[in-house]
Amino acid sequence: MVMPQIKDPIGHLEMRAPPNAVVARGVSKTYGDVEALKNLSLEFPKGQLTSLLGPSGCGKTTLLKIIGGLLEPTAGEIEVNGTPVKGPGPDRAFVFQDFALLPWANVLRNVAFGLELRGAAKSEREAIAEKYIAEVGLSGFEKAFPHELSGGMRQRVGLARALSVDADVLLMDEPFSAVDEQTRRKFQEDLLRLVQNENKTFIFVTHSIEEAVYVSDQIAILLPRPSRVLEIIRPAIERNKNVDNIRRDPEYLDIVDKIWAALRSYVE
Amino acid sequence: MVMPQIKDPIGHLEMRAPPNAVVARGVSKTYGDVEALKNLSLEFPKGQLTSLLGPSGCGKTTLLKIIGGLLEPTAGEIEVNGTPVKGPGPDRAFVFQDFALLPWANVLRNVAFGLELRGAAKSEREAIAEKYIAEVGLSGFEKAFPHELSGGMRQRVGLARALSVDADVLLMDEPFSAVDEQTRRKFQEDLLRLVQNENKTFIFVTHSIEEAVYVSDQIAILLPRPSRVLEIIRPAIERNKNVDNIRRDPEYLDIVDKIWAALRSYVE
Amino acid sequence: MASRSLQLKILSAVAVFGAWQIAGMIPVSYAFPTFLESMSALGRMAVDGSLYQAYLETLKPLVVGVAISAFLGIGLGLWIGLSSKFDWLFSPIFIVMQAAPLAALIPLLVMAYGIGLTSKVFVVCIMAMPVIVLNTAGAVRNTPSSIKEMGRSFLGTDVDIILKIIIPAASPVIFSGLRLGISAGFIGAILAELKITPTGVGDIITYSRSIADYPSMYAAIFSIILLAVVFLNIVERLEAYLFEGNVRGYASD
Amino acid sequence: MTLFGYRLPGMSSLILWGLLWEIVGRSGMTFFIPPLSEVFLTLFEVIGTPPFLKALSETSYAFAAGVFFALVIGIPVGILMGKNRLVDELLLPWVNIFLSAPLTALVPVLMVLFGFGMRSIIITTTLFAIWIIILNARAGVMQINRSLVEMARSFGATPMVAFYKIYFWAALPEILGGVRIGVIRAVKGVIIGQLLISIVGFGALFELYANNFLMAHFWAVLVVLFALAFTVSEFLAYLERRVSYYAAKR
Amino acid sequence: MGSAQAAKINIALAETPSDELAAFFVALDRAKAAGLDYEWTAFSDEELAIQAVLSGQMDIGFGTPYAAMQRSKAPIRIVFQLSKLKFFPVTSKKYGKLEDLNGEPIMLHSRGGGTDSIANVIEDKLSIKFGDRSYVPGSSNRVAALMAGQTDATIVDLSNKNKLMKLASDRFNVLPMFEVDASDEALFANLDWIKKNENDVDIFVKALVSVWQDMAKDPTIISRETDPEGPIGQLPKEILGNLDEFYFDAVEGGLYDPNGGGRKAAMADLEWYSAAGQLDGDPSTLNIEDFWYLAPLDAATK
Ligand SMILES: Nc1ncnc2c1ncn2[C@@H]1O[C@H](COP(=O)(O)OP(=O)(O)OP(=O)(O)O)[C@@H](O)[C@H]1O
Ligand SMILES: Nc1ncnc2c1ncn2[C@@H]1O[C@H](COP(=O)(O)OP(=O)(O)OP(=O)(O)O)[C@@H](O)[C@H]1O
Ligand SMILES: [Mg+2]
Ligand SMILES: [Mg+2]
Repeated sequence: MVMPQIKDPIGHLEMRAPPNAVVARGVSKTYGDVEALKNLSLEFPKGQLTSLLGPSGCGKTTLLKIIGGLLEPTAGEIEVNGTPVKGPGPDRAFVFQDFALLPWANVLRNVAFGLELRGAAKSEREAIAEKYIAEVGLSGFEKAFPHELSGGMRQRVGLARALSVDADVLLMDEPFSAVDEQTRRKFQEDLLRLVQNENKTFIFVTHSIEEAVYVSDQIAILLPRPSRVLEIIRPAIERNKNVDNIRRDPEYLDIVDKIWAALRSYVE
Repeated sequence: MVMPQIKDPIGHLEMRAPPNAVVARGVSKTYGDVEALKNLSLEFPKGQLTSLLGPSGCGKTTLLKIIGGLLEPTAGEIEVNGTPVKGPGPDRAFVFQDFALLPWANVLRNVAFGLELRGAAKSEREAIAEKYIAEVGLSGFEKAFPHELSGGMRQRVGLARALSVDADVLLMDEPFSAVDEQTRRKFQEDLLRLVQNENKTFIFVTHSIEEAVYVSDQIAILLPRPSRVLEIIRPAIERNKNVDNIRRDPEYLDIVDKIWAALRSYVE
Repeated sequence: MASRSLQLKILSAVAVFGAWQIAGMIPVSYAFPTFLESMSALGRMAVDGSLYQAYLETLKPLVVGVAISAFLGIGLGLWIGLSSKFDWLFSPIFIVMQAAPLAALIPLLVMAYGIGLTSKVFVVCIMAMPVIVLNTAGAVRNTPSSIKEMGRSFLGTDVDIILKIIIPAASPVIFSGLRLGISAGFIGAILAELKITPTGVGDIITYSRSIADYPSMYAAIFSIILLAVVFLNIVERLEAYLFEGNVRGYASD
Repeated sequence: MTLFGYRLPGMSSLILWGLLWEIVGRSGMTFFIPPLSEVFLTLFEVIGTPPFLKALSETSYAFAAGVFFALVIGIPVGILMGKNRLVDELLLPWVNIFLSAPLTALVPVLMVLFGFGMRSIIITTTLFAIWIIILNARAGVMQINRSLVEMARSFGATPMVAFYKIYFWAALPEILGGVRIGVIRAVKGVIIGQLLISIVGFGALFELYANNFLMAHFWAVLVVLFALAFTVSEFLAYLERRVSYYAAKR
Repeated sequence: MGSAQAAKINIALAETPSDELAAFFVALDRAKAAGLDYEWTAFSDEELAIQAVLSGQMDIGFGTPYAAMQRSKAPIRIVFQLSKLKFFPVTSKKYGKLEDLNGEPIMLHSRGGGTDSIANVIEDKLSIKFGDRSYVPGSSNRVAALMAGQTDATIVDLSNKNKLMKLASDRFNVLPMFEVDASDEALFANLDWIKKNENDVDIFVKALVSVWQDMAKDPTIISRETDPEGPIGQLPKEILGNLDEFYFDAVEGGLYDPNGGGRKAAMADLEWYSAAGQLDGDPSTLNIEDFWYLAPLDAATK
C-alpha cells in the first residue's frame, strides 16, 4: 500500500488543521455538448468524510470518477496525497452506484476481485474477503451469485469489495441507496465507526439530506449542471450523544433545514 | 365507476367512525415453499391513507397485489367496498414499485393507457391524461419516451396513470422510492393535499419511517416473513402547523422513534 | 419437476416417431421407410461397423473446420470488438459473408482446392466462421462499461480486463455464436459431402439413395442429426462448466 | 473509424476489398477469380436477360413464401411457447434439435414428403428460418417484465388485448432480431434448396455457369445475390435499431 | 389423372438444361406440336429424378434406374434410351493404355453411378484392379481436378473430353476403350402410368425417335430447330455457339442410338449393370419385360 506523503497543499486556499487527502482544482468536464462540471474546486480533508449533495444529474458521479482516475477532466486537475492523478491507483477504491458486480462470479470471488487484480494469492485474498463479507452481514452467502441476491445485498457486496483492498481514499457513489431504511441506519452507524477508527478518507454521494448531515464531517452542496460548489457546510454534530437522540438534536435539525432551504429552490 | 355501497362491516372488529373501504380477513399467501403472508387481517378506512411498513421481503407488495386482485390469496379473503375481490376491478388502481411503463409508448399514451384499456375514446382520455400530467409536474414531456426520463420522472408517469382512471382505492407500492429527496418532499405534500381534497382511499408502501409518519392516517407495521401485523399506529399529527415545523415536532419524533424501536430488533 | 420434463420429452418423442412409423406404413411414398425399418438399418450399420467408419470420415473436416472457426473466429471477433480500425476493415467482410448464400461457392472451392480435406474444411469454415466472429465482436463491444470501469479502478491491466472481465461477460453471446456456428458447420460438412465428394455419412446417404436402400439413407440422416444434437449438448455443458454463473434458469420461475 | 478527422462510413472498407479483388483478378493468379470490373461488365450484360429475370422471380417467390410461412407460424408459436409452460416443454426440445440439426441432411427427406418442386424449396427455406424466429420470440416473451402484464390486468385488459398491446410489443426487439437472423438463414436455405432439390432459379444459374467455367457470369450472379441478401439484412437491422431504444430498458 | 389429354405430363430431368439436352428439347418441341402437353423440372442428380418418379410426383424421368427397379416395390419401366454410356478414360501423359492403370488411383462420379460401373466392367474385362477410387460428381469438376493436377486418371463424358483435348491435348491422353452399348440416360416411367397414358407416351417416343434419326443424318438440325425462347436458346452464347460441334462429335462418337435402344440396349444394360453390381442375379435369367416397356418404341420405329 502506498503511504501518504505528508502533503504539501499548495497554500492558495485557506489552511486547515487536517491535511487534505484529495484536492480538486478548477475541474471541468464536458460530455460532447453536455457541460457536466464547470471549474469546480474542492478539498477533501484526510481522515474525514465528505458528502456530495445535489440534484439528480448534477455531476456527482462524474466528479467521483474523475477523482478515481476513471475519467479525464476536460480542464483542471486532481491531487491525491499531493501527487496529481493520472489514472486509477491503489490509494483509491470505488463503490459503484450500479454495483458493477461480475454476474458470473459468486460473492466470494466478487469481493476478492479487487485483490485478485492486484495479484494477491488466492488463499490470502479469500481470507480477507471472508472477513469483509462477514462485516457487511453476508456470511453464508459466499457461494451465492449476484442474481440470487436482493438489491441491497448486491450493494453490500460492492461495499465489501472496496473495503477489502484497504485503500486510503474510499469513493462511495450512493452506497446505501438500495438497502432498506432499517439496514441503512445500521450501515450509517457502521460507517461512522469506520471513519472514527481508521484513518481513511471517505467521499460519499447521497440524495438524503438527513443521511449527509448525520454521517458527514463536511458537506459540499452542488448546483445543477454545470456543477459548481454552492456551499460547504461542516455539521459538527456531537456524535457522542446517544445515537437516537441525534435525530432530535435541534442543531442537527437546523442544519437539515438550512440545506433543504438551499436545495429547495431547484426543485420547483 | 362503481359507487361504494354504504358497507356492512361485519362487526366482529371494533367499529370506527369512517367505514372501511378495504378489509383483509385472514389472508395467507405461500409461493411454493415460501410463506409470505400468514393469516393477516387488516382494515383500511375509507378516505384515509394507510401505510404498510416493514422490512424488505416481508410481503408488502404481495399484500398489495392480493388487494389489487392480481394474486390469489392461498387462504382468506379481501373485501372492497363490501364486495369480495375476485380479480382486478375499476374500483382500484395500482402504482407499481417498478413503474411498469410501456417503453414503446410516450408519456401521454402511458398515462392514458389505463383509460385506453377501459375503452375511453382517444380525445377524451388524452384530455384527462393531459390534466394529470400537468398535476405531477410533467407538462412539456408528453411526447417523451420513458427512457428519456429520469427515474423520478418515470415514477410520476405511473402515478399520473393511476390517478387518471379515477378509482376509489389507490394502491401505491413505494411510489416515491426513485425520486430524489428534494422532489420526494414536494410529492409528500402533494399527496397530503390529495388525501384531504378527494374522498379516495390510499394504501401506501414505504421503507421510510419518517415518510410514513408524515403522510399517514394509520400505519400498519408488518413483521418479517411470514407476515402478520405487529401493531397499528395512528400518528394523528396536526398537519395545519407549518410544514417545515412538523419535522421537529416532538410528537412526530416520538412516533418515529417508537416505530424505529419496534422495527430495529429485526435488523440485527 | 425434472421427471415431469423428462416424461414430456419422452411423450413428444413417442408422438413424433409414432407419426413417422405410421407415415412409413401407409406409405406416403415408396421411398419413405418406417421408423423401425430405419432404426434396424441403423443398428445393422452400427453392428457391421460401416457407420463408425463413415463418421471417422465425416468428423475429420467437421472437427478441423469447427476448431479452426472457433479459435480464429473468437480471436478475430475479440480483435474486431476491441479495435475500431479492425472493425472498420473486417466486419463488412463477415457481414457480407454471413448474409450471403455461400453454398453457391462450393464449385469454386472444388476448382481451387480440389476434392480433398482442404475444400471440405473450407466449406465448414465459411459456413461456421461469420456468425462466430460477429457474435464475439458484438458481445465484446457490448460489455457493460461499468464493470470494465470497475476493473480499471481496481488496477486491472489490459490483459486482466480482457481475460477476467470482457471474455467472461461476453461468454454467453460467444457461446450462442459458437452453437450457431457449429450447427452451420454441420450443414457445411454435409453439404460438402453431398456436393463435393461423397464420403462418410454423405456417401451413405447418396449411395443408399442410388441403390434405393432408403432405410439406410434415413438411418444415416437420423444419426447425423443425433450427432449434431449431442455435439451441441457437449458445448452447452462446457459453457455451464466454464461459466457457471451464466446459467440462470427460467426467467419466469 | 476516422481518418484525418473524417468519419469513414461503416461499409466503406468494402471499396478497399473490391480493389484487392481487382488486383488479384488482374494478376491472373487463378482463372476462377476474374477482375471485379469484368464481373460488373458481365453483370450488366446478364441482368436484363430472360433467364436471369426468371431465376430472380423464381428465387424471390420461393424466398418470400418461405419467409412468410416462417413468420406467420414462427412468431405465434414462439409467443405461445413463452407464455405456456406445457407447450414450451413439449416443443422446445424439437425446436432446439432443428435449430442445430444439419438441415441439408433433411432435404432428401423433405423431397420425399413434400415433393420435388417449388413446395420443397419453400419448405426448406421455411425450415432454415423458422426455428430461430420461434426461439427468439419465446425468449422475448419470457423476459417480459411481469409487472407490465400485471399492470395491464390491473387496468382490466383481456388476454387478447394483453397479447397485442403488451406481449407483441414487449417482445418485438427479440422478434425482430430473430427475424433478421432467420431471413439471413432463409437466403442460404433457398439457394441450398435450389441446388439440392430441383435445379431452378439462381441455383440453376450457378450450376450452369460453374459447369461451363463461365467464372465472370458466376461471380456476377453471386454479387447480385450478396447484394440482395445484404440489403434485406441491413433493412431488418435498421428496423431493429428503430425499436432498440426500448430494448435495454424494458 | 384419367384422360391423357387433360393433364400435363411431368418430366424429371437429371441435370440443368445445357448443350447435352438440346436434342431432347428439340424432340419435346416436336412432341408439343403433336399435342403433348408437358412440364419439366431439373433435379440435381439422377437419383432424385428416380426418386421423384418412384414416389409418383413426376411422371417420366431421366436416368438408369435398374437398382431401383429391382429393389423397390414400384413397377418402373424404361421406354427409350436417350444416350449410351460413352465415357472416356482420360489420364495425364503418365499412362498410355487402360492396363497401365492397374493399381493406380482413379477419380469417378459417384459410388454406384455410371462411371463407377464402367470402372467395374473395365476391371472385369481386363482383369486389372484400380487403386483408390475417389468420387467427384460432375465431369466438368473432374476435368478441373485433372487440369489442376489433383488426379492423374478419371473418366469423363464426351463433351468434357472434347473440351479437355481442345484446351490441353499436349498434357493428357484419352485411353482407347471397348465399345459399350448400355444406356447412360434412359427415359422411364411407372408402368401403371404408362398404361393410363399410352397416347402421350406414344407421341413422346415418336418425337424422340424422329429427332434422333434426323440428327444422325444432319447434326445441325439441333441448333437450327432450337427454340430461341426456350431453355436451350436462352443459354449464354459461350455455350450455344458450340452446339453444332457437340452434336457432330456426338453422332460421330455414337452417343445416340437412332432407334432408341430397344431390345439390343436392354440386353446390353442387363449385362452391363449386372457386371457393374447394380443388378443382382445372372443376367441371362433376368426378363427384359421386367425392365423395359417396348410397345411405344416398337410402334414408333416400325
Ligand atoms: N457518458 C455520458 N455521456 C453523455 N452525458 C453524460 C454521460 N455521463 C453523464 N452524462 C451527463 O452528465 C451529467 C452528470 O451526470 P452524473 O452521472 O455525474 O450525475 P449524478 O450527479 O451522479 O446524478 P445521479 O444523482 O442521478 O446519479 C448528467 O446530466 C448526464 O446526463
Ligand atoms: N413470484 C414469487 N415467487 C416466489 N417467492 C416470491 C415471489 N414473489 C415474492 N416472493 C417472496 O415473498 C416474500 C415477500 O415478497 P414481497 O415482494 O411481497 O416483499 P416486499 O415486502 O414487497 O419487499 P420489498 O420491500 O423488497 O419490496 C419475499 O421473501 C419474496 O422472496
Ligand atoms: Mg450518480
Ligand atoms: Mg415490494
